[in-house]
Amino acid sequence: MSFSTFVTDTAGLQKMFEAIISKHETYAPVEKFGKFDYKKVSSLKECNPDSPIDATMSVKPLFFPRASKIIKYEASSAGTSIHETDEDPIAGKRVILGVKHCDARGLQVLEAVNKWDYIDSDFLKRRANTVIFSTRCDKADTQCFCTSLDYDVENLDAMDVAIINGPDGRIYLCARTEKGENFLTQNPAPGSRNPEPIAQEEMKKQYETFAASFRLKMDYKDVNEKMSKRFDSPAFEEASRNCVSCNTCAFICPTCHCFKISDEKIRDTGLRYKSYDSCNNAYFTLEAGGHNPRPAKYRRWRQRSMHKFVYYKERFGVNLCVGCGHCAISCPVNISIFEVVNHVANAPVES
Amino acid sequence: MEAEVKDKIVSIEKPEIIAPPDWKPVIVGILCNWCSYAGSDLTGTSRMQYPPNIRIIRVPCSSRVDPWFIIKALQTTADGVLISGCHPGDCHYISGNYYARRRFLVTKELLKMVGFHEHRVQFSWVSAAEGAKFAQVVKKVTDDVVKLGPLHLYKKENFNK
Amino acid sequence: MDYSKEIRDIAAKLFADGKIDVFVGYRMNGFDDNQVPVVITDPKEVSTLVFTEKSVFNLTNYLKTDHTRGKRVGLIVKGCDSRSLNLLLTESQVKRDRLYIIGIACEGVVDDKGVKMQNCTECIVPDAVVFDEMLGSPRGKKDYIVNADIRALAEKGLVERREYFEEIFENCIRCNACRHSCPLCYCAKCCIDQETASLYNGSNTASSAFHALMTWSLHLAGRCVDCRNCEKACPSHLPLHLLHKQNEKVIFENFQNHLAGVEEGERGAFYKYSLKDPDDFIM
Amino acid sequence: MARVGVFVCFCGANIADFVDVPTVVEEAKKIREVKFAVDYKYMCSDPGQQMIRDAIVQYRLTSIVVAACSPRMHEKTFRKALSDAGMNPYLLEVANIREHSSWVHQKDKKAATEKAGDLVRMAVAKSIANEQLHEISVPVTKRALVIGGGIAGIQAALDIADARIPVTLVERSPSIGGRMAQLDETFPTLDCSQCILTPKMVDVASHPYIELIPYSEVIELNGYVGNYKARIRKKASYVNFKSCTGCGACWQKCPVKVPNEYNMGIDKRKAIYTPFPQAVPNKPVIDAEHCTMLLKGKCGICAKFCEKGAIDFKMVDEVIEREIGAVVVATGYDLWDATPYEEYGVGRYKDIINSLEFERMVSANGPTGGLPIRPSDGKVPKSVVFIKCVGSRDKAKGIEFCSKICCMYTAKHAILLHHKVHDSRAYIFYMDIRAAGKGYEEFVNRAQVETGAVYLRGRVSKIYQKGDKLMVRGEDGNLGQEVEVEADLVVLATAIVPYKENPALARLLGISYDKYGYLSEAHPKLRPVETAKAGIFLAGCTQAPKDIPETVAQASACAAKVCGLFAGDTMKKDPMVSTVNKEFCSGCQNCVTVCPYQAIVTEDIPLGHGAKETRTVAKINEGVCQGCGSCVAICRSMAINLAGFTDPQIINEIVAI
Repeated sequence: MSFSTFVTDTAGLQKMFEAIISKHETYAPVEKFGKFDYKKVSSLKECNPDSPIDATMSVKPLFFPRASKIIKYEASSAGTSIHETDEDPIAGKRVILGVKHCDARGLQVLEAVNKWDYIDSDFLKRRANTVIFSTRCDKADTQCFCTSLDYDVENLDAMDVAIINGPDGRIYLCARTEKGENFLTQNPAPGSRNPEPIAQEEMKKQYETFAASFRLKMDYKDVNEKMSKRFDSPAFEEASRNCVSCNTCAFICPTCHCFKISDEKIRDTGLRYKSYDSCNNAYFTLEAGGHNPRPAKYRRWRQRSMHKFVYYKERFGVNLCVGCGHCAISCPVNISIFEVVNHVANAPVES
Repeated sequence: MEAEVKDKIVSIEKPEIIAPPDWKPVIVGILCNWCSYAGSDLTGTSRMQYPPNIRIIRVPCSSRVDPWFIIKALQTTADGVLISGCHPGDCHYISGNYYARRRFLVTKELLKMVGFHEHRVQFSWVSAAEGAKFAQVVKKVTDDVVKLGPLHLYKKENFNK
Repeated sequence: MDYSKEIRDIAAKLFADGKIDVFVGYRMNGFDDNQVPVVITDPKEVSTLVFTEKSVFNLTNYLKTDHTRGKRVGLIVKGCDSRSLNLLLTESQVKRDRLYIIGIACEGVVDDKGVKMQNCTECIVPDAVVFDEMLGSPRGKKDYIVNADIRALAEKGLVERREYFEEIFENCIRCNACRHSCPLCYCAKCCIDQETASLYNGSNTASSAFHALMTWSLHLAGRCVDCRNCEKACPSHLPLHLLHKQNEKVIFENFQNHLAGVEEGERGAFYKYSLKDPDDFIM
Repeated sequence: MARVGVFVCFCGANIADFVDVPTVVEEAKKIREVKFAVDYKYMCSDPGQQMIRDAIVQYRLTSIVVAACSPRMHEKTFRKALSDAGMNPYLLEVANIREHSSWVHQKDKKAATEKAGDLVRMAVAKSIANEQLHEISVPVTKRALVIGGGIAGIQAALDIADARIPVTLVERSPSIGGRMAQLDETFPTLDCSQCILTPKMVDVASHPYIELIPYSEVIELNGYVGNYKARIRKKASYVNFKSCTGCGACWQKCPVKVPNEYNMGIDKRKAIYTPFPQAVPNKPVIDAEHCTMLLKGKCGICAKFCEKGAIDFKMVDEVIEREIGAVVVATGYDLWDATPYEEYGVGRYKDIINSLEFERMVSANGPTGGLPIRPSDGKVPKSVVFIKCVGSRDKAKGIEFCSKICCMYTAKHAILLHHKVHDSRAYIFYMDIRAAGKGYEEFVNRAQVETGAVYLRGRVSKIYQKGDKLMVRGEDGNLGQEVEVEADLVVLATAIVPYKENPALARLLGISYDKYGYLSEAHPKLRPVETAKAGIFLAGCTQAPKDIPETVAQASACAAKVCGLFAGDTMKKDPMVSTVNKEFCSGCQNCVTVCPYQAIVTEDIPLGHGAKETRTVAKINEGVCQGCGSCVAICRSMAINLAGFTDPQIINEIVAI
């Protein structure tokens, strides 16, 4: 199937967004307490659909909520009965505007684990029912390092509809998936369909300028191999020394997916929740008998780094990190996973 | 003596929420064993009547009351909370109610700031001889909470009473 | 306010004299003009130390980590930091003889954008109250002022306040960064994570966030020193200081002008009482 | 899983008339954990209890809920029923559906029934979290320590010893007897103080169960109720009591003269002395501050004249230890120093004396042979002014409280003055006459009628010298006019204050004291004898001003408390005490500060499994803990829990409503 491209301008795009918001359940970055978070919106004024780079919250909670109900149970002398929970409020058809490229990539990465072993139908259903609009990124923040990972100018597959700022104020609207194509067909897109091809040369030049603007760069190709050789390296201890174990990084990471299960029971009715957890939490691995295999901070850091750059890659062929830099921005002491990985990968190997 | 429920009672903190017609407030009462619980027993032995909305929990001393009992009660079952202990100077454990008093004031003011009406959580000193006072206190708290309407703040989702 | 050179000299001397095993200070973060804490064990790294009005983070938070526990530590404390250190000493979390404290007569610090922090504009105790060595000239204690945001909130109506805080609790993602970055949250296992509490509040819902934040702020009531580490750590940028400043105000005004950690050996406001405490709010 | 039995009581008609009991039973049966629910007319009756016992066995119940009257009423009864059925008695919960429902909602049966159902559900929820608890038994060292050998200490020691419990009586001065030994006659019967006191003093000395340690002080007390360890410093007496016969040759020959404390400094004693002739033990001690031999190394006359060679100038203080189970504190009182009353000329005029000085003067064995005299010229006074409330009830200059005994002893002094100097007249300035007590009012009347004492209601504003007389100017409130009395002697009934070292002693014992220095009782009404620290009791004026009968009564009450404490080999205690979960304790020690009973101490435990480094955690002494839960609520780590009222129990109740 071939996908359509539309060309329009800022005004056309605005009009389209307005139409989408009025017709569909729409989510977009909304400024809350001085940072952007993806929220349900009812007008274009409330939000910034241009994939703001300083969004510190990822789009992950719209697919994997901070707390989701798994089951509902009722206890009585007749026994305990289990009921379906109320309808999933985010499983319906919806559109998310202004998703950052890295956030969208994060969903792609997460899909792998959600399709593997236990099939998380909730996640997949939410994903299937969502149309993601995303603007191709053209500016780097101080903590961004996506280009060091597998960012590819042409790889916009994570988006259903990609918005590309072309030369001379032209804005290209490209369907990237079947879902995106159908959406653009059903919802009148502005401008002309399938205009002249995007000026590839110019776009490439644009990308090169963009890539050059990155502060953080590394040669990631053999990072995975280097890391796996340095499991016992003291570099983990050194790199984690500043960490205050606050867990912020994991909670706002677009790819972290550790969770815990908890029950909340009142009277005879209980709800079982699946909520975020973090492997940086000292009690994450505490076993019922009292033993904790990862009591020290550096071991938890090692697990987190190795999972992101070794184990996940080994299993699913992709790093569990998209280089968004959210964690470093949010970290109260500015620890960047980039620096940790860089430090470990280049540390001497102990014989 | 059923607390009188009028046609349309709205939640004071969330005016968009209207109480169902059969709504009855629930008051969680936490009483110290030596003064207030004994006082509430005296109310009973004297056959003094008060509204039936309060559910009493016995603790040894008002100083046993951790502020998160109040928070938990508000989150789950309660529309209002009453905590009662011995009069200052009468604490069976010498100084327990003085420590409790500090915590109560701070908790009350904090709850007030985050949007709870100040009558949601009330405190009293009731001695073992003040059966009549206990009845009055319960009546006042119940009347207050009836006026405030149902509590709908930070309730646990599965709360469905 | 730039004591970088002095601090480097002191730290180098402490290492040279074998008086400390670890030094906790600040260094540049390496990409802009902001700073991050640094835990130094190698005397060679002393040259990276800096101290300016960008040295925001309360370093006493590092006293609860494996890197400093049981070791001889040199660290830098500003006025507010020294108050939390005072409480840590009172609450037997650190031993005074294992610390070498560089106190700062603080002129106030600025946030990432270079704006003076609110807690600094309202600071009561700018000078370190516990130290081995003091840098800068002491400025003396200031009068207590009620936090501007608290004053503004008091003007608002009940529904308005409820709406505002509901948003706060809804935006809390329960990462617990506030707790972990608080120097006074040193419990072996936080009560919020314990079974009794988590049995009913284990999920990351707004209701649980309400429970967690309220309990947390009440555990810090009369102890919080307003260093704002929690706010700095919060990824949701929640105005957590509101909870603490409200408690601080109530405690200061009602409990004989109690301020956390200012007096040596003085415990939090909930661990003592006065016969004169207000009683009129109780029926 | 928990298997709960619910037993709902009709309480005759008390509950059943206003609560639909069968509905409550049906509601209870719906709860998952409830395996058996039943109602009965009188649950507390024998058949009712039998139902519980049978059901426990038949349904293998793990906890019991009785919905009946207040737990303050029958909790013990039902606990016993559980015990009898072989179940831990603390697995019982009582739902109070009578006092809290049927009796208070008599006009609304539906609501009362619904509430009763909720109360049952709360009790069931709580009972699920109940744990098996066991009565705490604390071993007891059966020996009492009595601090102070005045009438309070003597009475307490004798009463305890008569119950065949060993007593160690520690007295700081060389002889027991205390203030009462200084008194002449006692109100309201005017019997001779010495005559009634000395036999008791002799009894103390000869009692097989009393170990008398005079001239010594308690310097340390460790441990807790039933298991204290006291360290006592015996001051060096420089006289070997074992060989001394008390013949008196030493003090008769001693050349050094020192003001005599026993006689309020009116006459002199020697540097080696017995405080008074009837002293017990009747052995002299050397006053090291004044003995020339000890100060300058010259003299030693006493040693030369001692036939038994009992004088030992090389003697040093000795510290002894005693293991004890209980302490009675009876340190008595001092007189307040009236110097702030400048307008009275206190300290300026020799003929102003205090009541104890007067007491010594009129005492038959006193320094003046029982006759009051003017210190200035030794003449017998004819006109004597007594001023009451000097220092007492005077917030501005003295002390706010009433010294309680002054009204009575001043009346006594008026009578004694009349007896000794028939042509004298007493003028008594007073604020109120407080004569509440058996025979007290009559006694005051007797003083007024028999002796013609002039009672003037009002404060004295000024005393000044006029010739060899003292002019006392004051107000006669009854007449509303100023009066001036020409006095030969003025006697001030100064306030009584606690023994000056009470605060230091209180800190040493770990008990509290008030702003005046009086030691604090555990409860002003219901526990006036106990202190907040279990096993430490108060007798006499160390707690508050009181007269002899009250002091003796309190001392005997102390003895009863001590005997009760020692009734078994171990003390039984309610198991509702706090416990520390060491794993979670962060060692902040705020609980140590908050505990009103000093029941929390700290201990060092290894940092990790087998680690050398230690960390400090709280440790609760269950023998001392009274179970208030103050520590539980302030423990941020939730490392402390109170058995019977644990967090899970209370939270279960809250969420079950």
